[in-house]
Amino acid sequence: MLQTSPATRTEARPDENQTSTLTAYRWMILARVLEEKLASLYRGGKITGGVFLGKGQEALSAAIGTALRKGDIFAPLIRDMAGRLAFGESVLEAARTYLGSRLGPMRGRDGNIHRGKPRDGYYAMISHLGAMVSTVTGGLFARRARGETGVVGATCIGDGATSTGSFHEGLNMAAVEKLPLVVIVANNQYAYSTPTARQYACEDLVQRAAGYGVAGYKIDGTDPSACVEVVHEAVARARAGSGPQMVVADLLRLVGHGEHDDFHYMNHALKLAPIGRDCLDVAREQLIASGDATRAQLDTMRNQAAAEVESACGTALREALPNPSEEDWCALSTRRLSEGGQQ
Amino acid sequence: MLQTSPATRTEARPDENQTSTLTAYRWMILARVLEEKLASLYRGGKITGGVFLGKGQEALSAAIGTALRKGDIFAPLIRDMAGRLAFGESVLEAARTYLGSRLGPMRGRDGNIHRGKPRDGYYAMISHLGAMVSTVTGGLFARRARGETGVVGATCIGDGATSTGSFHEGLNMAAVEKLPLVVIVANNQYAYSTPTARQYACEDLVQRAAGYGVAGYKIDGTDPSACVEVVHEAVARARAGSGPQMVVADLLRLVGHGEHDDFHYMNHALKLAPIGRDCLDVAREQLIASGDATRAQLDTMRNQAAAEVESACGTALREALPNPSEEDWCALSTRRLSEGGQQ
Amino acid sequence: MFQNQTATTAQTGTITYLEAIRAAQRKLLAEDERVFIYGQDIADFGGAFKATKGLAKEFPGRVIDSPISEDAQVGLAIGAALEGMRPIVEMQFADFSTCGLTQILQHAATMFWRTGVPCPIVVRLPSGGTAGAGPFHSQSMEALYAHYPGIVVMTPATVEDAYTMLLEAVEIDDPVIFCEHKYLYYHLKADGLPDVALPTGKARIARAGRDATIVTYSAMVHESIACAEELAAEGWEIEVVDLRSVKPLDTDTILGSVARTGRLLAVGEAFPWGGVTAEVLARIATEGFGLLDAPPMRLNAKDTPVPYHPNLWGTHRPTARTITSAMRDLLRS
Amino acid sequence: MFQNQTATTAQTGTITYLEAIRAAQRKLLAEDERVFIYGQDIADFGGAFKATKGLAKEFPGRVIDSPISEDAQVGLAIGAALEGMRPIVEMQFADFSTCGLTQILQHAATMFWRTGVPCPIVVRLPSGGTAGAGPFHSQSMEALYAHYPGIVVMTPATVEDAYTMLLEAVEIDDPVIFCEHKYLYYHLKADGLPDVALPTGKARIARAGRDATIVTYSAMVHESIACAEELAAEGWEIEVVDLRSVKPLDTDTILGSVARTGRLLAVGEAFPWGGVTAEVLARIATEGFGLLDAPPMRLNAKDTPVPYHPNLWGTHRPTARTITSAMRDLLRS
Ligand SMILES: Cc1ncc(C[n+]2csc(CCOP(=O)(O)OP(=O)(O)O)c2C)c(N)n1
Ligand SMILES: Cc1ncc(C[n+]2csc(CCOP(=O)(O)OP(=O)(O)O)c2C)c(N)n1
Ligand SMILES: [Mg+2]
Ligand SMILES: [Mg+2]
Repeated sequence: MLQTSPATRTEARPDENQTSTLTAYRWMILARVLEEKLASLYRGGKITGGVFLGKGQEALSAAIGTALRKGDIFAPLIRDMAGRLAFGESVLEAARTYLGSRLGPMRGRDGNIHRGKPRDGYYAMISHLGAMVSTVTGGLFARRARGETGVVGATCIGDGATSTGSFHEGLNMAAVEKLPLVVIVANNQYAYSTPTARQYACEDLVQRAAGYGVAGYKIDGTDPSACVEVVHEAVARARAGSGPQMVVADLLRLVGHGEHDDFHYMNHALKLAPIGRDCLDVAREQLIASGDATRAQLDTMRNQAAAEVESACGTALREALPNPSEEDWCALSTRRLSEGGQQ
Repeated sequence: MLQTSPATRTEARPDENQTSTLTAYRWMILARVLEEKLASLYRGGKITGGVFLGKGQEALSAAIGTALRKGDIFAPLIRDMAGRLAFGESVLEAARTYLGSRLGPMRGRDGNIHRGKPRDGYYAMISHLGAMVSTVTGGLFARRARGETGVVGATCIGDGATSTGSFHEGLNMAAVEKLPLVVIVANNQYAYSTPTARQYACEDLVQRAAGYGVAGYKIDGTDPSACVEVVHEAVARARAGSGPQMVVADLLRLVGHGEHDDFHYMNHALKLAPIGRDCLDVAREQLIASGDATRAQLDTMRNQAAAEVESACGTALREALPNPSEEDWCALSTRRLSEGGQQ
Repeated sequence: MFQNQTATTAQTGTITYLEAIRAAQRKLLAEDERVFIYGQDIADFGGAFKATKGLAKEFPGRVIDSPISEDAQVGLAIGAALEGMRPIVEMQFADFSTCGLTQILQHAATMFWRTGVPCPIVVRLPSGGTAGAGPFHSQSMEALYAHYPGIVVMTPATVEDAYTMLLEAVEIDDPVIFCEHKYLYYHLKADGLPDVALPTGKARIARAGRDATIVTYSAMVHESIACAEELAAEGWEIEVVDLRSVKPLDTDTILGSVARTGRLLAVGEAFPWGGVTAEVLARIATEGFGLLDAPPMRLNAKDTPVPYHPNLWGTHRPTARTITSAMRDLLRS
Repeated sequence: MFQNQTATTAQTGTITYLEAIRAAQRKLLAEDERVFIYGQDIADFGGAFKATKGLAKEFPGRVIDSPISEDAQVGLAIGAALEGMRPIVEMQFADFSTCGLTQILQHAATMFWRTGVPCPIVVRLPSGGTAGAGPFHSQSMEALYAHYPGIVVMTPATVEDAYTMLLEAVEIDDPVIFCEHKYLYYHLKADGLPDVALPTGKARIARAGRDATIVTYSAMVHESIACAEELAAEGWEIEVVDLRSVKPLDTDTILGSVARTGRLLAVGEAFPWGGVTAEVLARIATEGFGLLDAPPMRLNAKDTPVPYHPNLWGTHRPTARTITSAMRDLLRS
């Protein structure tokens, strides 16, 4: 889907059912293994800047990533490694961004979760939470204006970011324009350290959907097959012209906000409750129970993922770092109008 | 309630039932007469800047104004002349602001609808729509922090301003803090020229309430007794500790956005429908039918209002205008830190 | 009573500054299918100032009413620009653009540098003061935007520039903040619209002179020309440089002018701290120090919100009268 | 690999710049019941940088977690200030304050002038660059706020100032933007906290000199002192003026210093167009022209977003090395 270097491109096999939990699992395990590697590189001092992991959110993220197609728009957020990979990002590009390789898509100018390739419909989030909702809306607006049909745009957002004005304005605008926007709300119970009781006062964020006139869906984000089913349905409805869709998934962030955060403030009751399940474990159980995969096949997938991750990180680590003297320090594409070089 | 010059202070008589439609009518007719006068002064070139009228919204506005007490907080919006007067603003202060008298509360520094007296709990709106929602929330936060109970804060907002991020953030924050905020949404079918279909996609804005976890109420804004009853109930519930309340009233702006606007874009079907009724006419019918007032009494009220308005405008017109050479051009109260005088 | 001493040079002619903006948008819509306009009340209503009057009818679906959501308005434009469109966002007043500032400064302006993909949006800001408009409908916000990297900030002062610069703004592959002055909307007229223009980034000698240079932009160009005319009666020849765009800022033209005159007064309608006049003075001080025969001066609005009442407003901002008074000081120094 | 050449003068001592900010807030909460702190993750968690660590426990209900709503955070503070409180708003990073900028610039900053009622809020902005923080966690935003009337903008460079200026910020009856530098949080240490301080609005001679003046603020004070130390080895005596607050900006102290040295270099970590350095140069050019023996100079960050990678970041902003190089040019001129 995206142009990636063939060496590390992980393709879903053409004969595989894109909507299956097994397909999602492929990306889930790849994301998990990659993030574990990044966390260890971070601890080893090989990564400067933040490392934010999606542990516990892979099922939801992979569900949206697999529901989207080439030509769709996707603006992932900080915990969407699985969705990014499923949408077509290569492991190598992810690794390059974290490891500062000058060959990465952001060329060292921006890092980690802020990566993207807008030309491939893979938008590069800014930090300001909520900003991508209206941006994806705008992308869809343009597609429709140009007569493209059947396109979907999706963005992911946390419980905390639903409190931003940007979220509200963007979703309302998409609803007014009846655009095929799918908003995936990962309610992982915390925004950094802040529990949901300090973030909103409604019983469930899915109640917001009606207030925007958009379709609302509620899912157990720890249940991979439910994630795949509901998210794919929401995407299909958006694609069919039913306007914006909002999917709210309950789950628990299984790690700190970032790797600098020990998550000491976690409510252990949540961890022990069903919401604290690891969606990868649940996926394994579901796949084995349904006969879609054997334990051995799943282990092989993990091993393959690990090999791919090792290879990509090894490559990225050997690549040259950005060189300031090769920068043109030009924030405008129209060079003649730039004052950057003049200082 | 506010300190006003005794000459023009219009007091509700102490024996009068504050929750009655008759009391509301007193402010409604005063607001209507005052605004008609301001419109004529505007047409006569006596007012520079915008003149925005509340014609058709007096019942709703008077309902909130009469529901509030001394010591409450009120942040009115552009169409709240009736609520302002009911909350305690004098006709003279309103007139002074429009007519540029240096004795007005804003001393010519700001004009028309932006007036207020924060020390009296009467906040002075800024133009940026939605901004007052969190500001009133903050006022209530302070009152609670200081141990004051039984205080209510109210703000009014239009259908258009519900699309602002500020509205969303402020209401959500009030809900999280469970503060006694009452938001009055005057859905007057237009934001300037923009009809509601281009503003939101839900069936009714009251559907938003649930998404914030606040109580929602729906009323016919052309029905004065319904406005008084429901708004007073919402205020009473807020006062009793039930957290934020949101009242959505359907009505029609019976004039242009401002006096510069001929409202040529009005949908005449709305004007002819029940929503297009003039709430002052409805109030008269209701009061006469209920026996609360006779036609003659109501006419007397109008005449008294007209006399008061004429007197106040006459006074304000004779008062001196702001004199730039008497300005200290100092935007800080801490004069020693101001750079204003230095330029 | 509500006198204002505002000067405009070209009071004759058939096409106003506002009409030039409308004409530019019409041409853009007609000739470039990637263009659309998004803003509050701009479709059937034609905009608060009528800058898009008639365009929604002529170009169905391409002049679109937005909800009151400045942040999302710019966000939508950014997304559309990424997909190859050329959106123009109309802010109803410049002042409300603070609500969209995050998307402009943090998102649009960082896009190319971060991702290598340009973000060609134009945000039109009806700017500057008019009598009775008050603190929230009068602001000149060019400095907020020009301070940040990744944006072009245009400040046309003439009917011709309003037209050609808006055409160029849409052509430019980067975000452009287009500060159009509300006072000039109706007061400024020209006889026709030009086919050619100076490129953005080039200042214009609005009036040639010999004794001192005024560097300014937007409505203040006309106040400055009025000053020059008044002083011409006394034998002084004041050169007026119209910056046209404040970012990029044409240092060379300023230096050239000061090389001829030896004296500089920078005039701006915005607040005093760190605006265009500060940037102009900093550049002349660093790069043209030796050209100056006297200390450079600047004149800005006062450091308070813009007052509502015309009596106060007329004193708050520079006018031909106060510019002339400053210029007399400069000529004496 | 991720080397950075950042200098700080006081690496010894027991109290960090961050701890000074915490100590000031603790003292304020203890001594003034009108004070409360509102921000994201500041209660039990103690804030992203731990500036409020332990305070929520010590002062129940007065250090409060906010939803992610910068606009409403400032709005809430404004309302509380109107009712007599002294709110401190912590932005998680300065960069996110663009989302609260409307309430700061349009509402808080216009309140006193419009209504005569002061609006004493303090907004703390964890500012400036650190290695690997990237475009959205590194910005120096003082110029955005200082440009508008009605606000005091503080930029403390030392542990002592971080403490005393925050105390003063809360005492001031007007809105204060408190730009605290994230790089200094942990790197800068002092032996104790002072009881007395220069008042806000007074700059400080951070290092006395004779041959040239560097005017700067915040983290760049330390880079500039490192430059002065390096050049001292060669016999040059460079004076370093720490502005402390950039609005008001202490023109007198700058003029006094330049009167002694005849040479001026203004250094800032922010973007180049129209920031503090432009304002400093504009003032010296207008008011101190005759004091200058050579054209004044300035050094800012580059005109691009702040890069993520430390290799690029180290080149993007001024450092002791680049300041020294600029100073050599100035001394030669
Ligand atoms: C507008 C804005 N304010 C503050 C922040 C700082 N911040 C980054 S992530 C985060 C928490 C986000 O929580 P949530 O939206 O629930 O997403 P999660 O981290 O739980 O996936 C905060 C406060 C930000 N990025 N943007
Ligand atoms: C943030 C912001 N954007 C734009 C405007 C310009 N504006 C002033 S009033 C108005 C329409 C408001 O409509 P609504 O909220 O429905 O209130 P109504 O005028 O109908 O009472 C607009 C767009 C503004 N004041 N604030
Ligand atoms: Mg969360
Ligand atoms: Mg309306």
